[in-house]
Amino acid sequence: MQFEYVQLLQQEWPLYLEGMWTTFWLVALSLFLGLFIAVPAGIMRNSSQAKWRLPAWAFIYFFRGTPLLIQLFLIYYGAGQFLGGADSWQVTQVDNPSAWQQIVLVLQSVWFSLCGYIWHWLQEAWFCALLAFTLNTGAYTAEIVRGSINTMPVGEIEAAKAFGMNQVKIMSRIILPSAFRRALPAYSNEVIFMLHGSALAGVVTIVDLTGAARIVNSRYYAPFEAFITAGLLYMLMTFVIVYVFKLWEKRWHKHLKPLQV
Amino acid sequence: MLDLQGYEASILSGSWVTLQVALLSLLLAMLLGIVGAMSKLSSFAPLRWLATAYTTVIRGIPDLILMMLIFFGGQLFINDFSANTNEWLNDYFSQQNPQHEWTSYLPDYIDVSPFFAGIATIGFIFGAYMAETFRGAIIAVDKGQLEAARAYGMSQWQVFHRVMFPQMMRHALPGFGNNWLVLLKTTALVSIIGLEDMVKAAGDAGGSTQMPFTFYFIVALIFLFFTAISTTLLKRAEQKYAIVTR
Amino acid sequence: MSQQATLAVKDLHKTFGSHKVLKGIDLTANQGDVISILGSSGSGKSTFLRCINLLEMPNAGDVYVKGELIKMKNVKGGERLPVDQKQVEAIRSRLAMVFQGFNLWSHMTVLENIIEAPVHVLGVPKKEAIEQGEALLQKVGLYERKGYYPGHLSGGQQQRAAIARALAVDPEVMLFDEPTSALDPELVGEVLTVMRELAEEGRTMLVVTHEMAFARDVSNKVMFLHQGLVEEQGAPEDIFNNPTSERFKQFISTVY
Amino acid sequence: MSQQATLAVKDLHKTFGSHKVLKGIDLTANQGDVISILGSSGSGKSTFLRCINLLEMPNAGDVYVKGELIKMKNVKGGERLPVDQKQVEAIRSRLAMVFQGFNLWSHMTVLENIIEAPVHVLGVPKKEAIEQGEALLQKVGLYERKGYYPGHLSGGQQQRAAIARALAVDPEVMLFDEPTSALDPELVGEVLTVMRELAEEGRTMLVVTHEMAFARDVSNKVMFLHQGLVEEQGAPEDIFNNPTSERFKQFISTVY
Amino acid sequence: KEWKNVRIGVEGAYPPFSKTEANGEVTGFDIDIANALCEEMKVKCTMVKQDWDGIIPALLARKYDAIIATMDITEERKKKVAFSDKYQHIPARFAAKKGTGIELTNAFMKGKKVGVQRATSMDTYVTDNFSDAEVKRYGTADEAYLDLKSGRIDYVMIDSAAISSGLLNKPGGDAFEFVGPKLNDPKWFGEGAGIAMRKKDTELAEKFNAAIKAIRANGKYKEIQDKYFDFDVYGDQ
Ligand SMILES: Nc1ncnc2c1ncn2[C@@H]1O[C@H](COP(=O)(O)OP(=O)(O)OP(=O)(O)O)[C@@H](O)[C@H]1O
Ligand SMILES: Nc1ncnc2c1ncn2[C@@H]1O[C@H](COP(=O)(O)OP(=O)(O)OP(=O)(O)O)[C@@H](O)[C@H]1O
Ligand SMILES: [Mg+2]
Ligand SMILES: [Mg+2]
Repeated sequence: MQFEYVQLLQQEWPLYLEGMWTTFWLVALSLFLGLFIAVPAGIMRNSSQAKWRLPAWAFIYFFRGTPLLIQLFLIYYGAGQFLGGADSWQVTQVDNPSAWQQIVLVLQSVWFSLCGYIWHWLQEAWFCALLAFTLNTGAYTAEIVRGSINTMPVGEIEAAKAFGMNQVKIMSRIILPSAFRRALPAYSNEVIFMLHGSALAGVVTIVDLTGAARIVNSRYYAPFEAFITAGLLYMLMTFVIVYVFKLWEKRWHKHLKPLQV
Repeated sequence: MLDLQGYEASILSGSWVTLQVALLSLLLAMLLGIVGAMSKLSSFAPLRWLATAYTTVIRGIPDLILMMLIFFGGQLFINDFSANTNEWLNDYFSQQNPQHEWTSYLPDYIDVSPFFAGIATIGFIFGAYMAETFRGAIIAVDKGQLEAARAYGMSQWQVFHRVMFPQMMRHALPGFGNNWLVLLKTTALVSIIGLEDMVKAAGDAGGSTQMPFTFYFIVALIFLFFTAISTTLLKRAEQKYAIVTR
Repeated sequence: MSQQATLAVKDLHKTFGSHKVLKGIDLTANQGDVISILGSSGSGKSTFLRCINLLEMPNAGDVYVKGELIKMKNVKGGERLPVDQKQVEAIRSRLAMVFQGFNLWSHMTVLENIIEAPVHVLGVPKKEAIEQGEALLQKVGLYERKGYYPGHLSGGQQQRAAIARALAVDPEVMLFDEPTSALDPELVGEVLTVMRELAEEGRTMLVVTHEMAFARDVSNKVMFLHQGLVEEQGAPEDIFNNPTSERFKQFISTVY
Repeated sequence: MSQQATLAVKDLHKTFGSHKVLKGIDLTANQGDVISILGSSGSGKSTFLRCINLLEMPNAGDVYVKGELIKMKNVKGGERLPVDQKQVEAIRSRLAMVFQGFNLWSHMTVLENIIEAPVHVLGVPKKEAIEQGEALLQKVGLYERKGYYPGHLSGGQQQRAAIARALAVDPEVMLFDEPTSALDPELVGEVLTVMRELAEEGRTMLVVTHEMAFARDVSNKVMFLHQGLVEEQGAPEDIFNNPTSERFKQFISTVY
Repeated sequence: KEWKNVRIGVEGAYPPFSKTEANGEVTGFDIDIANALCEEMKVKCTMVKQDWDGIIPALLARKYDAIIATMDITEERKKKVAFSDKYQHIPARFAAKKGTGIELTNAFMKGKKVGVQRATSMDTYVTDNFSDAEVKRYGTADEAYLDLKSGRIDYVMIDSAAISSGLLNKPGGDAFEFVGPKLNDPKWFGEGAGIAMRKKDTELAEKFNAAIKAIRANGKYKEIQDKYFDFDVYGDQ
């Protein structure tokens, strides 16, 4: 058994490496894009105006309230069910269309090319996964952003007002920098969760690290060896993330730590 | 509104499975969580290391991978264990008595059903998260509160159950609620190891009818329903345990 | 009269829900005035200061800074809002507040705290602001701590940093809210020394305080709030020696 | 001598890491003594009180309560540990501490706070404890608030609840750590009144305080800590009027 | 060891061989064969559903004792498990949208997206022969059909009977057709589908072999076959 395991590793390490790379860029890209959703959504979620607050609330509620697996399935199979083949949809042929019909036809062709364009992207499994992950981490991170904005000491905001800063300045100079620092630990957890969540990419034909393990398992019927290898590699990635965040905290949390003399 | 083509019942019974798995694994997770937190704060170093290893490893590996490992590997491990034990016992008795007949002292295989594998896995995973939550809650209890208790001559145990525990529960509640919501959603993964929960039911139905979106959407709604109920209950609990300050 | 005064407040009212906290307060501060505001806990001292720079919106009354009226309009529900947010911001940048809890920005070092408003509100070039900031830190005796974060300073040091931050915008009026409460007696002495120096420089200051010695020795006017009104006011030597109001008599007698 | 005294402390030393906080403190408190402990911030006043009831373990020195020595043993690493945890618990139940931050148990009402130690440590029947507790609340003027949680009380009310909680165990000695800091002047007056009454009843008390008036008027002994030693001590009328130590002279001069 | 109870691993998502009904019951050719064999062997059988890519590991983990799931008897698998004699032999085939066409060369398949079920012999076949094709691996055949229909993949390669019943004969299936020849090269597809067991359980294998012979002889096999197919699924002798 030991011998077989060594053999398995010797033969399959390129597959694992490739899977790890896929996992890496998929997670990194979703986290990066997720931030662009999270910051506005987090701020909107705190707004006193319902027209801002409610959409952000609904978005966050849906994506935090349902499993990532389901979100991925919805996007992947939903796209297949409703948009499948949209890039070759044909506008209805009508001889001598009336003016009214012409308008309908133009609208239809616009709609079809829109659908076609969306399908062009969504037919790629990686894009579906990226979309699901981005929306998911966007929602979770939005909640972190909101939380750390809420825990902003009121006094510091009042001080900013008292010095005549306007809303934008208060947000950009005082609230966000301070909230960002306080959000770091929670965000590091989110990054790790996202890494773990990305293991689901394998269920929609993507060969990520878990997908690689599944292929290896199906070749050797050795689930324990196949998955423990993936598990160790994930653990390695997790430790790297933890380490990087430790460094960042050292840099950004100087003001919270006891003074080193 | 939606034509489910006769799959209503299987989705419904799937959602019951989901709920059972979630609640039972929560129970296990809480148990492991308390034990883990106590071990982490214990002054007995090996216990601390063990608990730290447990929480670190579990939180370093994706749930899905752990689930596959425990579902397949765990079964192999248990079977090997019982086979080895049988062999060892038989060898022993054969040496004592050459006439000894081979007997199975432990069952040849112990069947770990996906249901229990699912619960064990999820409980085991979330035990690690609960341990962190409880540990944080214990630390969050104001030191002064404990000092006051000690200053009035309370014994260690009294300090724990009269002051520490009630105050800790309050601090633990938000984290506990989060863990529960994540756990609930993690149950979706048991479908991948073949348990007939609602996600699996939706997958089968979606495959047979070739209308996957419809079924997954219904499952999403059921999950939202569960989370909505949970958050309401949790809010109520938090209000109940909240100690309002001014 | 208010046209000349550095700061004038007329008939200021403030209600929280059904609780009338301020029921018509008038105040005139001329250049160089140091006015102590006394009153028991909950009498509305902080609320009064906060209404002046519109951290709370007063329900009625006017505030003039160097003769300029801060424009407010009534909206439904008995609330009032500033007419011109820009004007409010401009006015606020001319009044500096030193908060009871200091409220230093915890993610910035002392020096960063001090140059924040000059650079980002007043538009002073960064280099210049740093020079001025360092000079101020020298003055309050905190120069060696310029790179520290507020969390690493003692209470008295934080207080002095907050004062330096306020001075950095070269304000027309400085508003102090209980600058010495929660400090130990030696730190109180330290902070009061800095404030006495400011008074001697001719700064205009409004100081909410519980330190009778400060009110008596440093300020040139004292006002005592009670039940939303000015119960007693005047030069310290007059009112401490010959208080006319029963309540004020009682107040100064309980204070050790 | 210590056999007679209510509380005796001999040559108490306490070190944190390499920082020697207490370098040999002696103290004798007889029945009815009210001893004020003064000292600047960081001089080790709190540490001294906390060593008496072993919330901190002293590194050397002995504590006697009514002649009974609290047994401690040396363990490696220069640490000390109590020999008999039961004895420590028994002794602690005879000394009551009123903390600076009150430390009322936040998950219990005022009355529950008060009966907690009598019922669960001393084994007083619950009914009796409630009766006594209510009487004590009457005494500190908090009876109507008995069902409130600490979070709903003002600072002064919390302080009085903490005093009632301490009185409920009918302690040999009451230890107060800065009972009035962070209160406003009127609340300070209120709390000091209660403490003065306790002194008149003949309670034995050790009080860490910054209130010179209290030290001077209420206590019958004052000790001033400086750099880990007792720098000055004696009857208040003696040492306030004729301080022998330079440092103490300076200390009382800076305090307003 | 006495075999009174035999637990049989089945897939449940591979019509017409096995399929999960709306009420949760598994039905299909494999299930009927399993029941007939058990009846013949006079043992009590329980069906255990298991996804395809875990079906061998679960057997080794003793979650059940035998697999009846249209599993081809291949050399690769024989390293891990023992097989009974074959009980059916159906060739695999490519299917695609009508008019697509196919050439079985690596050059032609270059860049083409081919869907297979993970860990099947078709998976191995496509992977080994068309290194330049983009192989998409699915957990179940149903998922592969979904993606073929939506256009995410160009071909599926699955048992021909499974394709007929899961795709071609379903509503909307008339847009698709078989392409290329029937494939049954023993190198990849073995000599047909057998019942897989743990290697130790030789008596069980013998019992199954005897039972297969018996139901072939007494007409039971034919009866079941005719319920699902209009051709001979046992293949040439
Ligand atoms: N945001 C608010 N909402 C409702 N009531 C408030 C608010 N702010 C202050 N109050 C009430 O207004 C009254 C005056 O409060 P204020 O803080 O001005 O008192 P103060 O004189 O500064 O007292 P202290 O000396 O304790 O600081 C208090 O009764 C307080 O409860
Ligand atoms: N747990 C501890 N670990 C290390 N150093 C400590 C600890 N507790 C107190 N100290 C140090 O011991 C010294 C005395 O502290 P203590 O709290 O007794 O002072 P204090 O006289 O009560 O001051 P204050 O008036 O500010 O309350 C301080 O320098 C403090 O930093
Ligand atoms: Mg105030
Ligand atoms: Mg202290």
